[in-house]
Amino acid sequence: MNHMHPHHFGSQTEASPHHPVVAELTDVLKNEPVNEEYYHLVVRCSPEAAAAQAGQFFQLLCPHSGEAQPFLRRPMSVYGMNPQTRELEFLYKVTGAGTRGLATLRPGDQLDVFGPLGTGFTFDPSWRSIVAVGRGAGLATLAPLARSAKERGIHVTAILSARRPDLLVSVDLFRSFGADVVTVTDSRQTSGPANVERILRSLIAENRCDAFFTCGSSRLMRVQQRLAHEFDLPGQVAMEQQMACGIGLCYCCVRDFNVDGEIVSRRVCWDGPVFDLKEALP
Amino acid sequence: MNHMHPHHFGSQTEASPHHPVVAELTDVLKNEPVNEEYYHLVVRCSPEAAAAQAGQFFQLLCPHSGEAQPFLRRPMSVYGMNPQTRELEFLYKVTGAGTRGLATLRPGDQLDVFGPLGTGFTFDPSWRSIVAVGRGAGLATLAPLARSAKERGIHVTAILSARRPDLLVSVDLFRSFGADVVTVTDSRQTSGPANVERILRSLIAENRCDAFFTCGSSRLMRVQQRLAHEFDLPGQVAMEQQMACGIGLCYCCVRDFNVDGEIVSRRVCWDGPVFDLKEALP
Amino acid sequence: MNAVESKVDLSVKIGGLTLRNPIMPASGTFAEGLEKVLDFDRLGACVTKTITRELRTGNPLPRVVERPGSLINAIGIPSKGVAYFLEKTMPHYAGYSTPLVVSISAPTAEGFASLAAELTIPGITAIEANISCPNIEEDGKAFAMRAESTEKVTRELRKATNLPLWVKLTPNTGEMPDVARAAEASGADAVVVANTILSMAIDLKTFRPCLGNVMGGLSGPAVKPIILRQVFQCAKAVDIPVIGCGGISNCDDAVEYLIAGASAVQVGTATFLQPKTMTTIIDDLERFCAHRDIGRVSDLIGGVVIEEADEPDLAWLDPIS
Amino acid sequence: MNAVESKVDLSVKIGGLTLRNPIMPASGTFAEGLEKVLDFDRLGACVTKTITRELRTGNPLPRVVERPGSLINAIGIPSKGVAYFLEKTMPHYAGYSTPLVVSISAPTAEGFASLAAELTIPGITAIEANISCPNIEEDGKAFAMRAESTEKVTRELRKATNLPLWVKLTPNTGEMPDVARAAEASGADAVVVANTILSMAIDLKTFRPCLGNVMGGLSGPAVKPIILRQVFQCAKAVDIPVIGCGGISNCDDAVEYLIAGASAVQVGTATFLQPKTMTTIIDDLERFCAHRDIGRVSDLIGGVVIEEADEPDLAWLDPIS
Ligand SMILES: Cc1cc2nc3c(=O)[nH]c(=O)nc-3n(C[C@H](O)[C@H](O)[C@H](O)COP(=O)(O)OP(=O)(O)OC[C@H]3O[C@@H](n4cnc5c(N)ncnc54)[C@H](O)[C@@H]3O)c2cc1C
Ligand SMILES: Cc1cc2nc3c(=O)[nH]c(=O)nc-3n(C[C@H](O)[C@H](O)[C@H](O)COP(=O)(O)OP(=O)(O)OC[C@H]3O[C@@H](n4cnc5c(N)ncnc54)[C@H](O)[C@@H]3O)c2cc1C
Ligand SMILES: Cc1cc2nc3c(=O)[nH]c(=O)nc-3n(C[C@H](O)[C@H](O)[C@H](O)COP(=O)(O)O)c2cc1C
Ligand SMILES: Cc1cc2nc3c(=O)[nH]c(=O)nc-3n(C[C@H](O)[C@H](O)[C@H](O)COP(=O)(O)O)c2cc1C
Ligand code: FES
Ligand code: FES
Repeated sequence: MNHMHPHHFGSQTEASPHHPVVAELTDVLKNEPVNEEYYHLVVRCSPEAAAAQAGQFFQLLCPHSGEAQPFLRRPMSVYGMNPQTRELEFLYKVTGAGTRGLATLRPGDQLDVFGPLGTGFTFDPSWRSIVAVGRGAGLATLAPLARSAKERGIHVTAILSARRPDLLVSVDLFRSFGADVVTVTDSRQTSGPANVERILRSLIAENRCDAFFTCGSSRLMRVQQRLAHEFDLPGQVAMEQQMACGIGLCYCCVRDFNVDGEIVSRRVCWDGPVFDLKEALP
Repeated sequence: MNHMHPHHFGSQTEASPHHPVVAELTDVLKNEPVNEEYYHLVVRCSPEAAAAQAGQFFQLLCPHSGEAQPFLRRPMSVYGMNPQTRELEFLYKVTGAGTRGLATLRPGDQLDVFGPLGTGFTFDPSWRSIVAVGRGAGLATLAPLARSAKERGIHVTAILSARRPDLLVSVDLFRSFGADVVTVTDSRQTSGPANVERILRSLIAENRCDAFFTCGSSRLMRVQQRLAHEFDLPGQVAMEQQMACGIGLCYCCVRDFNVDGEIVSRRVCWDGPVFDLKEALP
Repeated sequence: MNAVESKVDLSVKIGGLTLRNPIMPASGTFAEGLEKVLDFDRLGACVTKTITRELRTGNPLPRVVERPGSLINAIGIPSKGVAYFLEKTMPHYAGYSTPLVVSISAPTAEGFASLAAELTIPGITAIEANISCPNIEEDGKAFAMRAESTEKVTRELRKATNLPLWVKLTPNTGEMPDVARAAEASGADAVVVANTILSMAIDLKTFRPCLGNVMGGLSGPAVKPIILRQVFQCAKAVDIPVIGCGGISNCDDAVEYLIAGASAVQVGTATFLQPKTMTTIIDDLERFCAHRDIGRVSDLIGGVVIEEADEPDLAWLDPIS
Repeated sequence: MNAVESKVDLSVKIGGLTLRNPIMPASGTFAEGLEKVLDFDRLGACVTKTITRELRTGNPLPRVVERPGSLINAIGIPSKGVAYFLEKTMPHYAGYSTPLVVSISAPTAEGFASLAAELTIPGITAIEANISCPNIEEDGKAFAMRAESTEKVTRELRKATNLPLWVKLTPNTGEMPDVARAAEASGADAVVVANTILSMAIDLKTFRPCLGNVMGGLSGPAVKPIILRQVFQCAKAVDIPVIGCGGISNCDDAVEYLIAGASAVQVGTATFLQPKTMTTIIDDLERFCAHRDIGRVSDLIGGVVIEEADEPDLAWLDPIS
């Protein structure tokens, strides 16, 4: 049964008056492939949009690419934001009609973006060192953590997973903000949960894991949930779900969560996309 | 009552096996404004499409221009055709969503055209000299007559009408094929039916009017109908009507005609767009 | 308000209720989140997502699928129940001067009535009865599918509340004018035309329905010509106001509905694509009227011009080619 | 025919009739003109524009108006009468091996029957009864709006002809499965689902309806999700084949209909946009099947996979959000 408790573990409700949400036309500055699957998109936007927090997302009105116009907006995590230069970055995998449309954008084109939406990652001032574990498009979502953590003097160890080394994105970005990066891939057979668990256990042992941050893999999320319980560590997970409105109106993006043994349904766009690691269900 | 007699005064039925109709992607070679209202579009097409006859038309799949995709194709008369170079020309007035979309085409773009459709103008080998009377977008439809008539050794006098001198199109084209051109405009108060009738009467008197060809003005059509009856002269008129299929399937483009005192309904796209001047109703 | 703005009177009357303008959200496409992008005090009304007495889970996922120019949804009616609504949701709207319209649903006429009675309290301006839901007393057929069941549920509702009562109809019936007349006869103050059109989509990769619920309701620009026709037919059939709802994305769409006979309109799916659609329409509507020297937006209502010759009775039933 | 082509069996059965493939035109969107662009001998069937016994003028202009992803038409049924059809139109199809299906209409059940009897002649393979037209014995309500009137007209038709009898339904009713069952019970060999959806559009420059007939029928991609749902419902309701028709533009659309339960499909409006749509779909359908190792296109029919858990009876009636 669906109770949809008004329980917000994130900072959405308090943040809302201070963090306006805008729907606006931005100017495309750059839109280039970074590897076989991903594109890196940079737009110039308003200060409000550029004030996005790590973990928040935008709803992009994707142009069509010869096929029919994608009807709904498409959610994309903030990959980078710079309030000074009013730049906003996205890293997206070309998947279907919407992202194929995005891939047609050229510098000088315009893109309608709506956001920043949802709750971002939050930091506890007492933390010294956190671990970020991401895979696939989840690497895009975790990337801006590197900068936010650094600004707060928190050290990051990033475990970045992909099918092949050439599909690993954000590695340089994490490093540029002083993070330690461990890359694991399927092709090298280093990405299995057992190996990641081994790496995580040694980080915990070395006191380098005050909290888990994860996105993009249920398997790796479950590993972290187990360790979080075992060592009583906090954690946050950024989740995905198909969206229509992106701002809590339509209830199409719900997921179930386990809150103290009770299953509750929450809207990913509004109550998340960042949720308490321990409550998340795969 | 609608009888839709199978009476084709044009050459549609006989011509059909010899004149294939194609739906194809053409390459835009040129698309430029010729004055405040009209664009001149040139595409490279197949030999079949380039074999269009004067008076025939194409159904153009217009791209969208930021607004919604125009749903139906839009009919456009052939303004020029060259089977050697496989070039096809259109002259169009920017009116609504469809033609606004056309105006966005650039050389190198593609345009989906369907045609040639309908019956073209026909010539009687006995004619020496004909008169073409056009106004507005009708000038585009009449323009290729100049070439066809010349190829048959028939002299053309063209009376071209527009609101203002700068909106007169095809004047040079008519002249380049040896036609005599008389221009009449509203701004110079020379375009009224009385003045055009005066000009036509003197052409008839001088034996320079074996047949009337007209398009684009009901007022001027009525003048010619009167003179055609008075002097027992033949004539052809190219008519317009909103279209959906363009090839006789849907019956949305019907107009009434007076055939020996009986009102019959005909499809402009299939039985026309060129009709017997004397049968046309405004 | 400056002089330019005050030239056009945007207000409309829905029964005894005067709205500051004819633009309001469609139920299920509006919630507190939208505060972040527009001022609720500019809207003609606030209309809540449909609530039920009990807790309800809603439908299995996926709950939406897109099609060209349209959305199919099968959200179901996830509801935290009426107690939660009164305690948590309602106070949220107390800060606004805009009328709060609460959409309700129930599986029986009696259930509708008791819910309406419970909601007949200060702070709630009107009840919108979403009778497009299955009537368990009629084998699960939606109330609004037939005139008789509409009459019954509306009569019970009318007895239960003295608030303005709007009845939201389903477009999935061939008897809409009769259904609208039944709502009017049994005391509705307005009819909302209409809910979504029952639809389906299949995933060609898996051969499974795209929606967890198999079928869902179509909304968005694709449905506009259909619902506009239903608004026109219903406005001819009844004297109470008709509130139009279906595929409205811009001011032109809203005006088309008003001149077809709607006294106000609801905007749903368009808000998902452009969150400020409602306030944009309000601004543009004012401009539309000013531009054409129309002093009162209410003068547009039912303004479609139909020539006698255009109106042979049978032709309406014979549009089929 | 080469080896690659012959790998997939495209044929389908509609009652006793085997069609070489499931793709055919929709009535009113097909005529001789199309010969110029495609080979009629490749089609599953040829379906004529609806004919009537008498001469008919058709509706006043304008007869069509476009909307996003859709067309609204109010052509009416201009008809040169049955004599003209037999003398002039029919011979045209004699040169083709493709079954000729003649669409007919009449204002009374008796009128339908006598027209069908007259057309029960060599050269005509099947009758498609367009019963979406007003029944003058029922106050102008279309026959296909209700099960009773559908039953009556189908029964008369069945008595009048031994040709395969297809009954084309209207989507403008809330009782389509009942109507389909009525057609089956009274002898139809197949139902065609469906005709156009009653719609309207208003010109904001003139405030007049965009169509001379005020209302018209919606077709094109916008209607696909609605008609697909109706095909699914009807295919569940009857054992005779359902022929799907509404918004099919490409092979994927056709396959979606087949797996929803259609045994064949008709293509209408898409032909106006891309005249070769039907033959393109036939080619692509063969490729679709070959690619997925589907040996017979008929194996696709009704292939939609519905999990038991997805199929709570009420949920179908409760898609509304
Ligand atoms: C909060 C959030 C943040 C995201 N951030 C990123 C990111 O930074 N980079 C990135 O590459 N991708 C990200 N995604 C996934 C991205 O939204 C989808 O890949 C994209 O919507 C696919 O659209 P499409 O039209 O290209 O593909 P299609 O497959 O054609 O999409 C069809 C439908 O499915 C939905 N859909 C498909 N995949 C997903 C998915 N994984 N999650 C949610 N809905 C989906 C689409 O929204 C659409 O409604 C994020 C998703 C969410 C919910
Ligand atoms: C046989 C034929 C030949 C034509 N040749 C030419 C030509 O050479 N040059 C030229 O400039 N124009 C020509 N026209 C007119 C041209 O087709 C219209 O101007 C064009 O369709 C307008 O489309 P739009 O989307 O720009 O305008 P809109 O006004 O948005 O069109 C809306 C609808 O009205 C229809 N429509 C609007 N105006 C006309 C019209 N005059 N005739 C028929 N339908 C119309 C459109 O097809 C469309 O369905 C011709 C028309 C016909 C029938
Ligand atoms: C996601 C979604 C949820 C909806 N929920 C409800 C609801 O709870 N109650 C209701 O009466 N209508 C609901 N509707 C229907 C809308 O109120 C409206 O009638 C329909 O969407 C047509 O309007 P539109 O085309 O502007 O969206 C919902 C529609 C959508 C798209
Ligand atoms: C211009 C036009 C004329 C039509 N004429 C008829 C007709 O005479 N008889 C009929 O049964 N259906 C007629 N229809 C309906 C089509 O046969 C078909 O049911 C409908 O268009 C839906 O299919 P589509 O979306 O593929 O066009 C007509 C449709 C159009 C667009
Ligand atoms: S996407 Fe609408 S509630 Fe989350
Ligand atoms: S446009 Fe279809 S018959 Fe002429």
